[in-house]
Formats: sequence, structure tokens, C-alpha cells
Amino acid sequence: MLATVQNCMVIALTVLMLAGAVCACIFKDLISAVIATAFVSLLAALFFFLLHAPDVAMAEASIGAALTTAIFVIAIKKTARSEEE
Amino acid sequence: MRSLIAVILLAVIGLGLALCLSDMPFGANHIATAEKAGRHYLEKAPQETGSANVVTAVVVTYRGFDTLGEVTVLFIAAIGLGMVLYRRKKQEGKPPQPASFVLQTGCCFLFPLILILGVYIFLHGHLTPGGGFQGGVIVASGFLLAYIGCADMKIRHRWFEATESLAGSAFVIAGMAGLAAGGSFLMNFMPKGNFNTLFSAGIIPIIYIAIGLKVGAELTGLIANLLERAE
Amino acid sequence: MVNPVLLLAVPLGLAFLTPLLAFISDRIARYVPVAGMLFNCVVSVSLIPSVLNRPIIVQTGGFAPPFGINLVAGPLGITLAAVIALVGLAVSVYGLAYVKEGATVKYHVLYLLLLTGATGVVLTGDIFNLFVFYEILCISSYALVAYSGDKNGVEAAVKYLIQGSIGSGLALIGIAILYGVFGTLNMADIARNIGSTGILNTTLFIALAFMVAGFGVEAAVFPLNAWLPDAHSSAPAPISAILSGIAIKVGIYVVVRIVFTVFGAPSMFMLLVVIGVVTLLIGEMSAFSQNNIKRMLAYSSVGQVGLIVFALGMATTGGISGGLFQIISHALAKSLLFLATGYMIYRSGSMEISSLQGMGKRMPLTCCAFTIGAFSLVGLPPFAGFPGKFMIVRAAIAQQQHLFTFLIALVLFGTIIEACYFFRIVQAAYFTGPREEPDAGKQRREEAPLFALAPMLGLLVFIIALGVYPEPVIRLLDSCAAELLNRFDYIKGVLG
Amino acid sequence: MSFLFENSYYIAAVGLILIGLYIMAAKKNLIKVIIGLSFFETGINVLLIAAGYIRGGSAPIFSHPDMQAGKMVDPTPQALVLTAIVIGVAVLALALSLAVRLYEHHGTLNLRKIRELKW
Repeated sequence: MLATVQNCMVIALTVLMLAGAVCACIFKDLISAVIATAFVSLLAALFFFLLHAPDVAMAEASIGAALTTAIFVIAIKKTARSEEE
Repeated sequence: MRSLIAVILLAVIGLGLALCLSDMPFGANHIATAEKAGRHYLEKAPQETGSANVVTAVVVTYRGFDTLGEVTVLFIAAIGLGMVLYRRKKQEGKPPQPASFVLQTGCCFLFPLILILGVYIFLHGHLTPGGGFQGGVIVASGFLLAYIGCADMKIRHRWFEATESLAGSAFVIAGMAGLAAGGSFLMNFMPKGNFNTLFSAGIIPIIYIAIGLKVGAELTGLIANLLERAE
Repeated sequence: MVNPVLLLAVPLGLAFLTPLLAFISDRIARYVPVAGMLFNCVVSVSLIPSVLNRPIIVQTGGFAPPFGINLVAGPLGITLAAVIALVGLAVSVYGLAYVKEGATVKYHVLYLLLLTGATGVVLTGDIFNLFVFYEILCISSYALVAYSGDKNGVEAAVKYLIQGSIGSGLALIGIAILYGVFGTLNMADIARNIGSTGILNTTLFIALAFMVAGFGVEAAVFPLNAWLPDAHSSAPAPISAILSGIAIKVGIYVVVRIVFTVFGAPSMFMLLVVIGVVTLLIGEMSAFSQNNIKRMLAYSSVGQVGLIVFALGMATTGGISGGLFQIISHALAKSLLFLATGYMIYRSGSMEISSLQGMGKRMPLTCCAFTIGAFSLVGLPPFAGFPGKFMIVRAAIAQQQHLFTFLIALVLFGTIIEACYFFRIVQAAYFTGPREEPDAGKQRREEAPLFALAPMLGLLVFIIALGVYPEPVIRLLDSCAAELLNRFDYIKGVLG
Repeated sequence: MSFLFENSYYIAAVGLILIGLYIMAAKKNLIKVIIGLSFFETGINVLLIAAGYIRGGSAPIFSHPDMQAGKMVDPTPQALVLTAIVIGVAVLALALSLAVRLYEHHGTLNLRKIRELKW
């Protein structure tokens, strides 16, 4: 029973993750796309935790979800915010 | 046309990956026999390295040479970013609008706590999850917060460059010391101490402190360089 | 005997220390790459006699090979490390004079790290460690291409970075598959697990395809070389020299090492031969149609890569040592050409071939170096290019197949095209008068500075010495070829 | 359904790799391309960790004295992924700094427009 619940949860997370990635692909506003990227990274960190890799989960959460997002946002601030420009 | 070719290529790559993955079923015990590296690390790491966290043992001792390379990659990124964004004359951008009082106070209050968390994580790399990289990134994110939130915060690049340089050299020197102690490069030549205590695992904590300081300094410098680039 | 790990540890340590040295004085920091490469030169050359007897296996971390990372200092690795150090030394001396403005200290650090990465790739015996050093090489070259910060440089760097990262990502997928299947990362251990049947199952074939496609980006073989002309022509002259002279060769080394040693896949050899010839013809024809001298040299590198891959794909002792000889002679000659071109462009202010008219009088020594480099590339005796091409032709004829006779005819056709475009430049430099502007200030002799001439002269001496007396190097390369062809000796050497 | 239960991690990994590559191939905006690159790298990392998972294993940390080495997941891919994540962030930072520089030169990040400006 517990295993089934967990399996369903993983499937739901997978769907969410891929949906986040597709969103990042179609958003025209780059800041939104970057937030979607951070969301995908956070889910990846959760996956690493579920796969019993706490070290990697920590690294992915701090690098992928926090630091990368900050660098992206700074770079977008220096350039154009909309994808079309 | 362009996206059609892209989709065909992607289909080929996806098919190839699917074929490969069907050959390695998820969750199978692929390291069942003792001569596999992963099994060896799990069985022997506590005795051979004295580290309770096997991932740390692999990162710092068994595959320590990779870690040296990885630190170098980050060093290259920090220096390369500084080089790409270099300009001859420092232009004074208009001073940024100071953040609101609440935000400033909050940032200045959180900053030391985040630093302490980062230092804790890289000090305990051999006991708990985490290590030099994770701790270093947390330290850097603390500086990022302070840099954005506290208006009077100025990052002194020279200090960070010096830390980075010293910590990197310390890593190489620790490796050389193993060579000089009659073993091989990056050998864990120090006493292992009591298992599962802070002062154990030989050179692992020393190297992780060096990595933590270096990663923290590099990422802080990297962010500061990007932020200071006048618009 | 010196421990080969110092070939990596000392330059890395020096590179880490350079920012500290720069606090004292920028002048000291500039000499760091020279010191590092001089050290590598001495150590690697001094190691050659002992590795000829048997390869030195160096452990790191004090663990035996399948568990710890090991370096394999065999004949091939040490020879390539020596070539990297030699060309790197010459180019770093040139850089002292050439690199004057911008973030010079950062330039020198990255330059040293690029060469360290290249040395690491050729020495390591662990597939993931190879990937890490490959990334060091790639990332520092992405940054260095954009060193001047001008439009073309930055755009070329972006292009190079995107294609290079896709390549290294694909290679990492290949490594992941290999690990998933065998549970080990040591190249000798993987080779032992793959065995000697010569037939790969689907999974292994896909892993091989991912890795060859991934690492092939740096090797610039035919469908994967879109980044090369831009990157090599927009980088500053010393970086162009290193990218063309060293970085591509390291890519070829990785592909060859994976195909020959790790997988032992004879089915790939014919593919390498065909890809090589196609790359050669495309490169030489594109070079022929260029008016920009640096782009022309870049496309000529593509052609030479094709020739080298063709020779290595023959998988006979003669073919492989011919290909390796061509690697060495091309590394020397092409870096010489880029170095000479650097100051010619600097003085004439334009990259157009037509603007080089009369250069033979303005910069006689530089032009002479350029001419000899060009002759060597084309394969004229008594320069280093001649023995290489001769060995390749002989090996192809020794195959005694009509296909190879046909292919070697195509290769010789490519060489004729190469000769045509190089002679066009030589003719422009020597045999056409200066343009119609008798401006006294422009016509006086403006030779390149001493620090730029000395490394060119050094490379020149090596080119002539290799051309006149190639026997010792050929003997060395024969044992390198044996290392590539006998994968069981390699496996036994590493795993005991 | 059981196929999904078995392979959802692999599906996530391969899906991320393919979406990342698609973004890099099809999008014109440089920042979007870099976002694609980050997906590509994340996908590879998930793939590696999933390949190292052993059913019923625990995290490879000896936090209690009674933990058994036989019931832990493979630590090697975790070490590799740590390295790969750091390499990924290095490439990303460099790419973004080049993007900032490119924008200063051209006033746009549309790669196709930049190519047209050049010729």
C-alpha cells in the first residue's frame, strides 16, 4: 500500500517536472522561464533525495535552485527580459 | 525545416537511450560482486578512510583527483567570467536604490546565520550529508543576500581572490604531502581518529575546509563580478 | 625517476598561486605559464626512455587501479604530453610579447590551465577523470576565445560553448551507460569487461556512439565542426595556435583511445577512414575559397584533422605511427603559422590575404617562418610534414586494396589544393610589390619583437630537425602505435 | 502501469534530456538556449543517480553503528553527479557572462538576428 502511494507520488512528480520544463520552453517572459527552471531543479533535488542521494540533493537544491536562478536573474536584468527582443 | 531535423535527431537519441536503459533495469543490484568499485567503497571506506559518509570518502579520497579537477573547473569559470566582463576603466554605475529597512535588517540578521550553516556543513562533510561544495555554495548565497540586501556591503575582491588562491594551493599541497609521505598523490596519510567523530578521517576535513572556502570565495566573486557590471 | 603526477600537480598549483603572485607584481605572474611548461617539458622528455620499457601506472589516493583513479604514463601519453609542453612553452613565450592589454593575469592563468587540462586528458586512465580534464580544456578555451571581447570573439565563443557543452553532455551520457552496464569507470577494467570478441551488443554500440559523437566535437571531425572556423579565427593569435595545434589533437586522442583501447571496435575503423577523407576534402576546399587568412588556416586545420583521422583509422602500425607523426608535425607547423600570422595581421591591420602584399620585405623573418611552416604543412621535404605524409601514403598502399588506393588519391588531391592556397599567400607576401602607397613610414622594416621571434625560431628548428632526421621519433611512435593496437598489454599493464 | 511504476525516474531523466536538447536546437534566444542547457545537464544527473539506485537500499552514510554496507545504494554515481553539477554551474555562469557581453555588442540576444547582422 505504502509502496503504491509512493509510486504514484513519483509519477505525479515526474509529470510536474516535465510540465515545468515545457512551461520553461513556452514562456515568453524570461524571468518566468527561469522560475520554472528553478522549480524543475527543486523537483530534481527531491528526486535525488527519494533515490537516497542526500549529498547530491543538497548540492542540487543549493546550486540548481538557488544560485543558478540568482545568476540567471542578474544576467536577464543586464539584458532583455522578453524572449522576442 | 530546422526543427524537423532537430526532432528527428531527438527521436534517435531518445530511442538509443531507451534501448540502453532497457538493458539496465531500475533498482537492480548492479554492484553485487566484490570486485565492483561501488561495492568495494561501501565495504571498505569506513576502515580505509575513516569517513562515515561514503560519498565523501569517494569524492575526497578514492576519486580525489576528480575533485581537484572540479575545483579547477570552478576556478576557470570564476576567472573566465572576470576576463569576459573585464573593462579597462571602472565605470561608476548609479548607486543602487537602498532596500527597505525591514529587508535590510532581515538580511543583516540572516547573513551570519547562513554563514554558520555553510561552515557547519563543510566541517561535517565526513559525518553527515553535505561537504565542501554544498557548504561553499551556502556561504556564497549568504554573501549574495548581504550584497543585495545590505546597501553598505562592499565586496573586497582582493580578499576573496586571496582566499581562493590560498585554499586552492592548500588542496594541491595536501596532495603533494601525501606524495612526500611516501605514498601517492592525495593519499590520506594522517591518522584516521575515532570513527564518526568530528576529528576523524585524516585529511578529509582539511580538504573539505579548503574546498568550502574556495567554492564560497569563487562563487561570491563570480556573483559580485556579474552584479557590478554597470548596465 | 620523477612521478608523472607532477606533470599535472605542479601546473595546477602554479595556476592557483598566480592570483597571489599578481598581488606582488603582474610581471611575475606573466612568467608563470612559461615556468610551468618548462617544467613539464623537462619532466616529460626525461620520462620517455623509461616509459618505452614499460608504462608507469601512477595511483592517486593510494588505491589500486579499479578503485582509485590512476594515471597511465605509457609511450603515447608521455609523447603527447611532451608535444603539448613543447608547443605550450613556445606559445607562452610568444604570449609574453603579444598579450599586452586586457586582463593579462587572467589570460595567463587560463592559458596554463588549458594546457594542464590537455595534459591530464592524455595521461589519465579513468574515463570520468578524462571527462573532467576534457572539461577543463574546453571551458578554459571557451573563455579564452572571447579574450579580446570584440563582437566576433564573443559570438564565436558562444557558438563554441553551446556546441561543446552538447558534446560533453552526450559523452557523459555514454559514460553513464558504461557505468550502468559494468559498474566501473577504469578504462582498462571496462576494456577487460568488453572482452575481445570485436562485436558489440546494442547497448555498448550506443554508448560508443554517444562518446564518439560527444568527444568528436572537440576533434572537429566532419559533421561536428561548425564551431571551429569561427572560434579559431576570432581568438587571439596564441590561442588560435593552441586550439589548432593542441586542443583538436587532444580530441582526436580521446576518440582514438576510446575506439581502440576501451572498446576495441574494428567495425569503427572503416567509419573513421571514411569520415577522415570527407573531413579532409571539405576542409581543404573551404580553405581554398577563403579570403581571410585566419579562417583559411582554421579550415586547413579541419583538412589536416581529416588526414590524421584517416591515417589512424587504417589501424596498422604504419598507419597509426604516420598519423601520430602528422599530429606532431601539424602541431608544430600550424602553431608556427598562427604565431607568424598574428604579427603579420597586427602590422598590416587586416586579415585579408590581399593586405599581406609586400610583407616579405616588411617582416622578412616572420614571413620566412610562415613560408617554412606552410611548406611543412603541404609536405615538402626536408620539413616535418614530409615524413608524416610519406608514411601515411606508404601505409595506405601497403593495405593493397583498391579502396585505399582510391582514397589515397583523394588525399593527395586534397594536398594539391592545400599547396595551391598556401602558395597563393607566399606569392602575395614575396612576389607582389607593396600596394600603391609609397608611404615611407609604412614601408620600413617592422619585424616582430624578440619574444615573438624566439618561439617561432624554436618551432622552426624542430620542424627542420624532424624533417631531416625523423628516425628516433618514428621509433618512439611505433611503440605508441603498439600501445594502441595491443589493448591486452594495456589492460595487463594497468590491472596486473 | 507497472511499466510506469518501474521506470518513472528514467522517464523523467530522458524527458528532461530531450526537452533540453529541443530547446537548444529550436529556440533563438540565447538565454532560452542556456535554460535548455541546464535542463540537459539536470537530466543527465537524474539519469546517473537513477542508474546507481539499488532497490531497498539506504543512503550511503554510516550514521548508526548497526547499518549494513550490503543495504546501501551505490555511492559512485553520487560522487560523479556532484562533480557534474559543479561543472554544469561553471559552464552556465560562463555562458551567461558571454550573453551579457553579446547583448552589449548587438543589443539583442536573438541568435538568428545576430548572425544576420554579421553578414
